[in-house]
Amino acid sequence: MSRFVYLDHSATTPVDQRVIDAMMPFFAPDFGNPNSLHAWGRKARQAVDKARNQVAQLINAYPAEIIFTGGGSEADNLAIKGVAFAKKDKGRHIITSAIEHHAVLDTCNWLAKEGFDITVLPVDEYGMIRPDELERAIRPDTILVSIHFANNEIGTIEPIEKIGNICRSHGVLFHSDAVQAAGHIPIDVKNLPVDLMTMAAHKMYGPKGVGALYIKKGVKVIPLIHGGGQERGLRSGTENTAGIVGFGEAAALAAERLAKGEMEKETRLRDKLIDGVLKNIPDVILTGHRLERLPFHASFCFRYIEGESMLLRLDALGIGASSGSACTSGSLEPSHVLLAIGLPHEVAHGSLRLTLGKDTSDEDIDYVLENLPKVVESLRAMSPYGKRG
Amino acid sequence: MSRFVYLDHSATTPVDQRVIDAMMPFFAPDFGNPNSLHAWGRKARQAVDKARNQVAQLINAYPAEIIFTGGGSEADNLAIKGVAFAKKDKGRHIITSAIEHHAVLDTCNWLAKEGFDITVLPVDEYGMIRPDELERAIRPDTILVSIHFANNEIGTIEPIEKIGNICRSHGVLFHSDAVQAAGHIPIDVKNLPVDLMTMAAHKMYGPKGVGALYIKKGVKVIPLIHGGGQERGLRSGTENTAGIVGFGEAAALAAERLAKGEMEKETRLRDKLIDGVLKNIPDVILTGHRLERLPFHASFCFRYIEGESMLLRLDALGIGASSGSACTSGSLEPSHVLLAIGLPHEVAHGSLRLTLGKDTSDEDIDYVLENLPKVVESLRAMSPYGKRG
Amino acid sequence: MYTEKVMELFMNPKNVGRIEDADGIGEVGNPVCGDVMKIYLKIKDDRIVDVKFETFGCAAAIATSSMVTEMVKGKTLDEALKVTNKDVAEALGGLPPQKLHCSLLAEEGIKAAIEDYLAKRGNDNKKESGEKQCAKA
Ligand SMILES: Cc1ncc(COP(=O)(O)O)c(C=O)c1O
Ligand SMILES: Cc1ncc(COP(=O)(O)O)c(C=O)c1O
Ligand code: FES
Ligand code: FES
Repeated sequence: MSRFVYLDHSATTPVDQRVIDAMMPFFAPDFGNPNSLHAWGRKARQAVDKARNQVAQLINAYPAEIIFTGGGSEADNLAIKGVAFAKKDKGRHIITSAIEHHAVLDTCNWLAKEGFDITVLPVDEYGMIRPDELERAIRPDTILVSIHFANNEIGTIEPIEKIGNICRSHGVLFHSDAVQAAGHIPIDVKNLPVDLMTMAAHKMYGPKGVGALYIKKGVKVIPLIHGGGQERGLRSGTENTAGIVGFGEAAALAAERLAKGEMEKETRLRDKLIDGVLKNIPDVILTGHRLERLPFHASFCFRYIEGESMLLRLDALGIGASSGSACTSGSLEPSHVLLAIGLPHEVAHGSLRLTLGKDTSDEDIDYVLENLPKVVESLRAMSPYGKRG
Repeated sequence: MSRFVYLDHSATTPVDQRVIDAMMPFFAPDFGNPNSLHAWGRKARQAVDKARNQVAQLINAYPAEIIFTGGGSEADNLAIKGVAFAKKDKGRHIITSAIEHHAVLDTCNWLAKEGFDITVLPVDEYGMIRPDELERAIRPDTILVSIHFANNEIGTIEPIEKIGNICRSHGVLFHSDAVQAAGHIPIDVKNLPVDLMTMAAHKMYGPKGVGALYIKKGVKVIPLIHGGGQERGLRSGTENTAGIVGFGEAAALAAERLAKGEMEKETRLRDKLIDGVLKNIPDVILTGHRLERLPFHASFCFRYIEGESMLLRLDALGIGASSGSACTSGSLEPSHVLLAIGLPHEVAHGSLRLTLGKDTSDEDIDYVLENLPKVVESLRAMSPYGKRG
Repeated sequence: MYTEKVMELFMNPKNVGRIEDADGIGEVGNPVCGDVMKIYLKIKDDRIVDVKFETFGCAAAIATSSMVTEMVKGKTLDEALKVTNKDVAEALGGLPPQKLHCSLLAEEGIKAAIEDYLAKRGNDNKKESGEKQCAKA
């Protein structure tokens, strides 16, 4: 194979070398427990404080509003169950969307079993929430709306400000899963009507296993993990010092990149990829919104062929991609997101997601544009539905 | 200061250099998400599988019985809430002990608010559970007993086999928090009547932010973190690959050390420390059991003086220690463990814990035995209660 | 957690000990709560000419004891009574919030010792060596 091109940054990102360097000392020799009073502990505490500042700065929050967790899924669970249990005497109705990540949807499903009432809003063909539908769904017993900032499978960015304003005007808390968005597009929580927001380090060149929940000052949540009272009592457990330090560094680097025009750079390459695919391959559709989408995110459905076979063929060419086809998940259903935007099953099976990163080059995109058509063509040649020459 | 002597291994341990080396590649270049089908993902998946084997081997479990979590506290919460929610239609009574870690006690307290009924067993002056008392506390609606393997503050090892046999004979699930014990004393779950068991990597020279719950085949728990279905659906969220790899390596190294007589080595140094302190310093008591205690664990109460000032004086001498005094915690109460073993408040205030590690040397212990008496003496000289010559 | 000044006075406290023929002795706090401060005063013409302390407590308690004794030494009783826990905390460059009660102890200790002196003086010379009444050790 002539090249390695990783285009699965929505799944996870390589840890930046500067992040690794920042983390290293906190495995050893600065391995102290931040809760210890001795020199080892104090050094760790300082490092955690610094990281909290860095993550807070990325989204313009106060440091005390950042709760470190063991990942994005945990932060989603903490936000939703945390508000649900805190507010259950006020109401038990929660609104979310049909295309949320499973960390949100499955949490809501579990709450439904525990006596909560969940409304799952549909989305339009681009994966957009319609604010007026949200407004109609709000009831007197609605306690929380959870709508993601941007979708991981189709890249669509939701109208967060509008959604948040509706929630505010009805006195309902608003949680947004920003795992895909944070660090990649500018987010300023002081100027956004968001009460809780989820982030994950490993989607922005930080380590896996560490996430954060932004909890606006004054918002009450019940902890998911009880214990020693770390993280203001909201996430007990010895702090993952090295991971948190890595998250802090990753957040600082992300802020720096954003200030230096990373979005524009990624958008150009993304558009080159999208335009190239749409132009050179027949019977393909772009999934998600053409403009309101993550700058690094391209996703398609190729008719007549199946996603897993595509991505394994691409893998053999050194290209890392992903798919929401049923076959990749081992389940019988293709991704709930692709179905929710109205794709027929047979089309959804042919999904392919290519998500760029900060180090993706023009040559990488050229390589994909050169090889993807061949892969599609050769699989279609095998397909009973594929158009042949 | 002439020496750095870290004697707070119960709080956390330095990450072993071989563990760091094992983890490194999984930050980059082998940063893939184990759930991805491409080469990056497959490499990560293999690494996680290997680590699961290593951790399973440490306690003689089947790999499928190991669920990786974001730490020891999370694993405790998963075990207890997980069984509680899975069994709540069968019964709502849970039994635990008065000297459990807060990750267990606070979880039980929360469940009490949610309609569960918690019995907190007392312990004797050494921190030992009395099996007959446990047996008397079991009721028809008891669903779970949670008793730790060994206590973090006083080092006492509980009669796990007896406790487990009682649970078995009553058909009650038994969870044991083995955060302090795992990797330090031999544990063989195939020959122990334990259904769920908590471990944490950072207490055995692995990284912070990764733990594991052993769940015996057939035992059903409700997940704490819902989402993408990782870890057999019991702990969703992108796997902390590097952390898990580090845990695996740490477990393998711990097993190796145990096989090579680590316990005997640590026990000798611990006893030298305990005997030296008891011999050279008046008005001091050993807390916890003299024999049934963790091989690396020494803990005391010094009369007439307070723990925080002791440990800060020791810190100034390069010695890292901890205390369960009220003043170190910022709360008004000394540690619940010290009170539960019957110490009066004023004695509990003078607690000091010294926990040895695999690299602790005779010279380290000599250094402590040389300096601790001076520290105690000089603080007592300031104390209105201190005996003066 | 602690300022340099706190650590410095904790490591090398001034005015440690007792005054055998003290004119006033104040004992505040409770061993059950983990902090007890005992202040000994030597007073001449309503002025504190010597002061010593004994403290059972954390680093903050020891440092505030040392600081407050330094602050009141040489002061008249009226001046000494005006020293507040805030003054002590400020002189130390601040204290962690959960340790502010330790500085309260310092303020109260001085007040108790002065009150003891005033009470004894009121009762004339009846109880010359009455300091033993508080000592529990
Ligand atoms: C006995 C015991 N259980 C649970 C824990 C919690 O582990 P962690 O802090 O890694 O979440 C600890 C350590 O802090 C412990 O000593
Ligand atoms: C939108 C979204 N939410 C939540 C998550 C979960 O994050 P993690 O896997 O780090 O727990 C992900 C990524 O997997 C995601 O893309
Ligand atoms: S065709 Fe084989 S799993 Fe879908
Ligand atoms: S003496 Fe206990 S906090 Fe200061």
